[in-house]
Amino acid sequence: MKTVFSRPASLKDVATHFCPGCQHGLIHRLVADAMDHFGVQQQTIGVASVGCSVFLYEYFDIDVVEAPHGRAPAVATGVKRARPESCVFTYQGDGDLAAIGTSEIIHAANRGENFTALFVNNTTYGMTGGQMAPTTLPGQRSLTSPEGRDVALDGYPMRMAEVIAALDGTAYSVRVAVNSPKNILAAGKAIKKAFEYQLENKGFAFVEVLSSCPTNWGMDALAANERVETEMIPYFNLGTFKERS
Amino acid sequence: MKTVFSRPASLKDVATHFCPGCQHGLIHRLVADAMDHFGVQQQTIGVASVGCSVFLYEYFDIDVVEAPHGRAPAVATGVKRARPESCVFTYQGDGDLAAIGTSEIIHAANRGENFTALFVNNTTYGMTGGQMAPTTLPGQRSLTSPEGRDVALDGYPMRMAEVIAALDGTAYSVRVAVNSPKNILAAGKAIKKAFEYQLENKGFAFVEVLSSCPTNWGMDALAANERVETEMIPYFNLGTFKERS
Amino acid sequence: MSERQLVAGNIAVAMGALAAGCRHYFGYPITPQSDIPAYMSAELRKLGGTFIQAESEIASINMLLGASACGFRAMTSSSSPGISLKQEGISYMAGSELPGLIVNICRSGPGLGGIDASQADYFQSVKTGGHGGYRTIVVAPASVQEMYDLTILSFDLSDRYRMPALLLADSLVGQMKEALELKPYTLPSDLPAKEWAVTGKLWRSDQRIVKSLYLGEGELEQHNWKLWRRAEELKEKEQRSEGKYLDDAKLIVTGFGSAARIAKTAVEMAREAGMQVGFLRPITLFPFPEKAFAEATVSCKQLLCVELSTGQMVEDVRLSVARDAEVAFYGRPPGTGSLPTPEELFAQIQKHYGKGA
Amino acid sequence: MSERQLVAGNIAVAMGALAAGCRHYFGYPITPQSDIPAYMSAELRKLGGTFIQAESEIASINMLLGASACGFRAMTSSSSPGISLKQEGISYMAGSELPGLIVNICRSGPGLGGIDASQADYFQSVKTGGHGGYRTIVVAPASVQEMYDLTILSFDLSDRYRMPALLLADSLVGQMKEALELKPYTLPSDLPAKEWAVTGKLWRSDQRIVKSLYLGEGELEQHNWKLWRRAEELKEKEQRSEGKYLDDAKLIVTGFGSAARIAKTAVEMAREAGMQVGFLRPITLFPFPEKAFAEATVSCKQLLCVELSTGQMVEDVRLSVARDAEVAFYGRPPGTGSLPTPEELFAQIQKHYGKGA
Amino acid sequence: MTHDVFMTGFGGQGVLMIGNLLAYAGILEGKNVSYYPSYGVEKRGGAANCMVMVSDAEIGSPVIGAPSAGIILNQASYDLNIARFKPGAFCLLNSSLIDEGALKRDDLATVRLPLNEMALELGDARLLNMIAVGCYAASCQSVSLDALKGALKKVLPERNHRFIPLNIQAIDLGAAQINKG
Amino acid sequence: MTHDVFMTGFGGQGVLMIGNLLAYAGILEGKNVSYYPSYGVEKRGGAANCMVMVSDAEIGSPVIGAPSAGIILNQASYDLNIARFKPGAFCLLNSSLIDEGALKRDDLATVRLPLNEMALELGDARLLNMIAVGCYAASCQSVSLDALKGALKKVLPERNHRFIPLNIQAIDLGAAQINKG
Amino acid sequence: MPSMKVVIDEARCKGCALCTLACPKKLIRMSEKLNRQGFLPAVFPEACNQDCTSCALCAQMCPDVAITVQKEEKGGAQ
Amino acid sequence: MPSMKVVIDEARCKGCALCTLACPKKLIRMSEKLNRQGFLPAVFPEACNQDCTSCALCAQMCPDVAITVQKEEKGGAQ
Ligand SMILES: Cc1ncc(C[n+]2csc(CCOP(=O)(O)OP(=O)(O)O)c2C)c(N)n1
Ligand SMILES: Cc1ncc(C[n+]2csc(CCOP(=O)(O)OP(=O)(O)O)c2C)c(N)n1
Ligand code: SF4
Ligand code: SF4
Ligand code: SF4
Ligand code: SF4
Ligand code: SF4
Ligand code: SF4
Ligand SMILES: [Mg+2]
Ligand SMILES: [Mg+2]
Repeated sequence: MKTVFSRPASLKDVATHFCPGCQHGLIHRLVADAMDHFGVQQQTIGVASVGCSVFLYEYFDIDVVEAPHGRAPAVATGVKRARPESCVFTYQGDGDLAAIGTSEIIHAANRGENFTALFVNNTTYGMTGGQMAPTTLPGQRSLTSPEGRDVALDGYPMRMAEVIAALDGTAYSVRVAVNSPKNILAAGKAIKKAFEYQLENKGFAFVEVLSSCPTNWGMDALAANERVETEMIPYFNLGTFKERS
Repeated sequence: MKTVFSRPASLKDVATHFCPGCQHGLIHRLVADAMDHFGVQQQTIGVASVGCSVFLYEYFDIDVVEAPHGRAPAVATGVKRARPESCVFTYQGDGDLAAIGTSEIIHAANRGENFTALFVNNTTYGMTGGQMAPTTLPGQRSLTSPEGRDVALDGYPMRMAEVIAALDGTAYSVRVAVNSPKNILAAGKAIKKAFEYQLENKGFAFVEVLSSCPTNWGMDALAANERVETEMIPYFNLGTFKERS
Repeated sequence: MSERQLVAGNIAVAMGALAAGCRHYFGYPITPQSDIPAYMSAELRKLGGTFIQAESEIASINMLLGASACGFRAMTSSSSPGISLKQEGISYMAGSELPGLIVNICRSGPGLGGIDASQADYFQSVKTGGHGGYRTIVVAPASVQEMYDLTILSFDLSDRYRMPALLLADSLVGQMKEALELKPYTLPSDLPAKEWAVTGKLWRSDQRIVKSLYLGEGELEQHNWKLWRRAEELKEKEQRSEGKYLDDAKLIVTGFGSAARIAKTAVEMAREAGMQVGFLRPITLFPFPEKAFAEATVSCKQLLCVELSTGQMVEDVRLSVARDAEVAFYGRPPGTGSLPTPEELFAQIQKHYGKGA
Repeated sequence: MSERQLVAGNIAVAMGALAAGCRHYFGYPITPQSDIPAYMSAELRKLGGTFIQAESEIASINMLLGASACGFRAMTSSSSPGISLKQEGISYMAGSELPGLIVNICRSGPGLGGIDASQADYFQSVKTGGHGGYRTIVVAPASVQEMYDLTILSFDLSDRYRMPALLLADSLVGQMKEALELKPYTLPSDLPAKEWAVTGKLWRSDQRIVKSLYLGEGELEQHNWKLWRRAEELKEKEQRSEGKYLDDAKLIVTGFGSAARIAKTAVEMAREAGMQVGFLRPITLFPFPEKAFAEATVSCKQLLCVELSTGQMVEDVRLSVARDAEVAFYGRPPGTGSLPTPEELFAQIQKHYGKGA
Repeated sequence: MTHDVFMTGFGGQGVLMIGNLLAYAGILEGKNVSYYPSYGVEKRGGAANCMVMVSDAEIGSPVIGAPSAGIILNQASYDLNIARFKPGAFCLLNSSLIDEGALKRDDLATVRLPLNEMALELGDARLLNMIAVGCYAASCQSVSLDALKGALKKVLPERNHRFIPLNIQAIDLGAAQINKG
Repeated sequence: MTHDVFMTGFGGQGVLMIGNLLAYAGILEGKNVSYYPSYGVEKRGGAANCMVMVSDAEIGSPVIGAPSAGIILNQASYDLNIARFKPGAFCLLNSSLIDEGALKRDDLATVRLPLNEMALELGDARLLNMIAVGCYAASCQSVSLDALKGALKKVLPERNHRFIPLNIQAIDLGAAQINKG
Repeated sequence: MPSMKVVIDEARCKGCALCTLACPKKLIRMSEKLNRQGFLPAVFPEACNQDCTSCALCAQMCPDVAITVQKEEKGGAQ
Repeated sequence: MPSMKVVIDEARCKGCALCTLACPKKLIRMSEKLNRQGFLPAVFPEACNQDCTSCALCAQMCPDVAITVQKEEKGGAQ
């Protein structure tokens, strides 16, 4: 017998604190796969953000710097400029990246900082208990949109992969999902490509991953996974928005 | 004899502190024209930002709130939500709006806040003595890019009118210049339209005005005006990027 | 007396704000204060008010600045790191003489820290974490009723002195539930009209300008002295504290907010044990109740200050007491499992009791 | 002794940083410190270092956090409102035990204020404007040479105590030119290696994690006590001050930075007038030179504290002096035309001289 | 007189609900009350604790180190917390989930009830918390059973008011365990 | 001995340049020096002032209220600042731009020179500041003329070193106005 | 007994059932017995070993990386 | 003397010369005498009044709103 699937080496052999069915764990695994694939675990410095993924360092067996909420791209800029020989990635949620951290992600992209940015869009503030996020869908109920997001008052869900793609410094911008084996394979490829861009010094690479938050969506894991397909993907189209060669 | 051109009523009859040839004064006049045109001087609340235009209240005869550097769109949001019956505009420079205030302008636009946003792009931090701005052109020398902006290290000039146009909450986004009578007339129309959008409750309206800073560009007024045509407009194309009907 | 309800401290803040006529809330999510925006998002839009979940704490404080500049009662709430981000805005509000309520339901820190009850933001609140030298009102509720009452008081003082007000509490007082009595509120009739508020000129002859920029010769210095005088007036008139057993005290235990509640039980234990121990709790942290401390230390020369930090308010206590009074300190910087028990504080009382004079 | 050059204070900071081996600068424009990024932008890229004009002060402090986490000497500079915006980041750096230099060439305030010399950020710097209870080193140069020397010292102390360092000055010291002697610098040989710095694991068995999050039972409390102990060690070992004419002084004039320079001339005037007036200037504001004040006030019971504010350091002076010493205060909050003259301070000396004891 | 009680179990056992109920009952009786929840380090699915105080006097600390009464609903909570109680404290243990063999203190006024089974017998496993609080109230008399029952209307969401009779039955069943002794 | 001098004019008259020059000259002579510029409220095209101190001793305040020497290059600066000077202070006035009729103090050691005309005569209107500083140095002797001339190399940018001889001429011309008296 | 192609780490499984969705052959089912963590874990019944193609889609889908998949080596155990 | 169509407020003019650029007829020139502010102001020579079309482009272009333009009313002064 030959092992065809097992835990990547960059991922520690520990249980996560994520809720059942939460796809943060899966996205972690894909990132670890990418590090394994390029053999860069020993050179990689991860930059953790504040959100349910704050414990990055408990799961990845790499050096990690914790950034204040929203500031991972600025911290990563400091890290990568100081250690250009290392492989650097950020990992942020939608509250972190598309609300408080809007400036930092846009300017890191615009400067063409040579690191890999992972963006987990689960249309909610997971860690703080389910408030409205910049990506919360119209009509979606949350702790702070009890009647559902009202675009007239709360504004529109932000399509970050498109916004980032529009900046001149961005080399690669893509949106993927992890709600089906097919999408997972595509997501894994996109994440690898985003690391490849960095390793080839091509500049800023951005991967938006649609993810589920069963807990704050008030659904079980299967229903949440289904919602990614039926509600999120129609709004947040999957695709490659920029790919500089 | 009939007066065909005189100072608009919304503009106080005082000398400005602007340098000779600085087009902030001209843009002020166009904004005052728009207030006169719609007869809204008495209902208007201006939100001043920090930059060479910080003395807004000394020139416009209207109520004014001073915002911290970059935060005019947030202050204006507070003002307009609290006094929806009033006419509110912001007036920001490129350092203010496209650097420190990136988040605030993007989210105000995305929420579709119903005020008028004026953006004066002079490719430099005028007030602080000519540092590199987010809109400084590639190769342009400044106090903090003594060898000229190096896009590999300093990133690319940001095209804000396009970025803002891409957000769902934006109703109107346009880029104009004031370097020739023709462009000035078009600029005046655009500014009026941006007020009209607000007065008709159509949502966020954004006008980027290309402007000169003879002092920090190290040129006389004529050369600076010429530079708008030969260097700025080719990079920052004039045009209407969004116009929601 | 209206019916008493069982209400959590955070909710009492929100209810107090609504009672005081606050109709504009701007915030950004952060634990452990999330009950406040959750409550406000449900209530304010029903009332025709404004609820905005802003893109950041910085945007929130500046929206507050804008709404307050229009002359309306408005507020924001957050927790420690979020409050750090608001410091520039608070300084601008103070410099622009704008009222407004900023609620800090403290987290433990520094940095990201945790959500446990903490008092390590005392310096930031009272010594003002923003730049440029200004003061804000700071109140420190120690009960759910006070969360409600002091929210209302903050709005009144803030309007009267044209100074932002901070309400400083933590997850103990914020998440605890107690009986809350909703007292009817009427705007104090002697509050000055907001003749500085922007409205659009509305054919007034004068412009209204809300600003902090004063460049004329000597103008900014005068402006600073004006703000200083207002703070001095506040000090003169608005010190508030709670004292108990002070008359015969040989040792006075002090602390604010949650630490004070725990300490109070320890003081009761001491009294039951026959010890002459007093209790003095600042309710306003700025103005600090200097007079009460000066008075209490005419006779009692021994104090014990208890804080959920490594020691911050203790400096103001030392500055306020009679010269020959000794101030001991006991701190438990916050973190999981670091809340002191009354028994623990009682042991501290025993340690210090009788040592002075 | 190397050749002396005529250099402005701001440039001396930049030169000091380069001398100390700092190769990473992150900043955002603001007057009156713009000479620093201007100098750095010209020099650092030549040296193969990093100069980034960030999109904001918040981005700058977090870039500094990142570069410092990698184990490199790094810095940012700004002025009051910009420093307010950095407070969250400073708290994170402190919580993450990261060294790094933050330069504040103070503006007048509050709010937007002006660019005149000001000392109204004392509280923010020394009492820490960020959340969560931490300390940073704070140095207050009063000459161009000190701008250089204390920049270097800041890097050394910051590395040794794993604590961010603040350099607090203003446009007087920043824009003034004096003779500067460039002393050769060597890294103190006893500085601990940065074994906590992230590098990529490089086949180390242990992960390196730079963080401020401690959720285990009691962990955060222990972490806070550890930071506290480090601050106590700093207090024990690193207090610095300058004293003159203290032996026979009947009145001691104190102040820091620019105010101290002006006060010093006033003290000289008093001495010339035959008055026994002494001078004591804190060089480190944190640790505050408590020992020097305690010592000086064994015999002299009368002090006059001068600040370009409505009074902030005076609290630390009061906390540091002998119990029976009186501390008078004279302040000029900043603004155009508000810089006190030596003559003016001399008049204050005359007013207070002989009143004590 | 001040009554304090520390209630502990795992998420879902309804500890916070009966904490609220007891506090509200105190209010109905004109007492001072405090209710203080805490969640432990584990945020999800972990322990749920609360402390309730009911008093004629003003209440100082809403938390105390050595509680004088306890309701302990599962083994993990027992192991973690049993050492804290004051000697002589009333302690209701859910014997359905707590191992009788391994009890660690003999200086407490311990009452053991198989709450899970009793609740199931009443018809709903979720009633175990009501049985517990009824038993506690009957024993410590910090509030009257009537107040407790009256508080149900305040604490249960409107849509669950139809279950009030069942809850009253459970409270009575719990109380009966004391009264009958 | 401490020398202080307050120099004032409008932007473009070269006040800050000679302030720097004087300070550098002090350094060359091994003295302590300070140079403190200030700009007034007007940021653009307004007044330019600086204060320079040269001393054997340590320098305290780089600014003093009542200067003991002054170089005043135009009327506006004269009007604004003349009251500040210490009685007996040396005061060089640019009589080209300052109205002789309206002088306000007679307790100063005033020297009046038509600096604009003198500079033009030397061949370059911009030399007026050098004439002024030469005159001041010869009179107050805070630094030697040699040091002043030596400092030119330090203060002028490389590309302007070819003008050093002309500047030296101007300094000498200024100095001569004192020496000849 | 052949060694199992699909091994589900019961201690790691949180019972989200996403693997059941992923398996094209619907070979995985959910247990009715709580595991130590209090979840109803996924089960790969021994009987399914035959039908399993070792495609590993179940493992790809598992957010908790609780599944290991093996494949029979071609040509048997040489 | 006819009243001037173009009046330049000398006190406001900063001498930037942008108006000279704007005038399609090149009627405006720069003075050689400093104004009170120390600028060389723009001048609209009396002789040009005839040629001026009152198009106001000069005024449109002036950053300091220093120019007022009048037009002869059609049909003269009725
Ligand atoms: C300055 C600051 N503001 C707010 C918070 C509170 N906070 C923690 S995580 C978070 C957002 C989490 O949402 P997201 O980034 O979408 O991540 P998720 O948990 O959904 O993965 C917030 C607002 C904080 N820690 N710091
Ligand atoms: C928080 C903060 N950071 C920095 C500054 C300093 N500052 C004042 S104006 C300005 C930028 C001016 O440039 P811009 O916005 O382009 O306006 P302009 O003067 O060019 O019209 C800056 C950085 C400040 N006042 N506050
Ligand atoms: S709260 Fe949501 S995002 Fe956070 S771990 Fe649970 S499911 Fe995942
Ligand atoms: S510095 Fe530039 S932007 Fe500012 S007033 Fe002068 S020309 Fe205009
Ligand atoms: S490996 Fe493929 S066939 Fe086998 S159980 Fe998993 S998904 Fe089903
Ligand atoms: S996907 Fe993983 S965690 Fe979910 S049920 Fe299957 S094995 Fe368990
Ligand atoms: S009005 Fe027209 S024609 Fe007349 S001067 Fe002005 S630009 Fe020239
Ligand atoms: S455009 Fe205006 S300011 Fe410029 S020269 Fe003409 S009249 Fe003067
Ligand atoms: Mg999220
Ligand atoms: Mg600009």
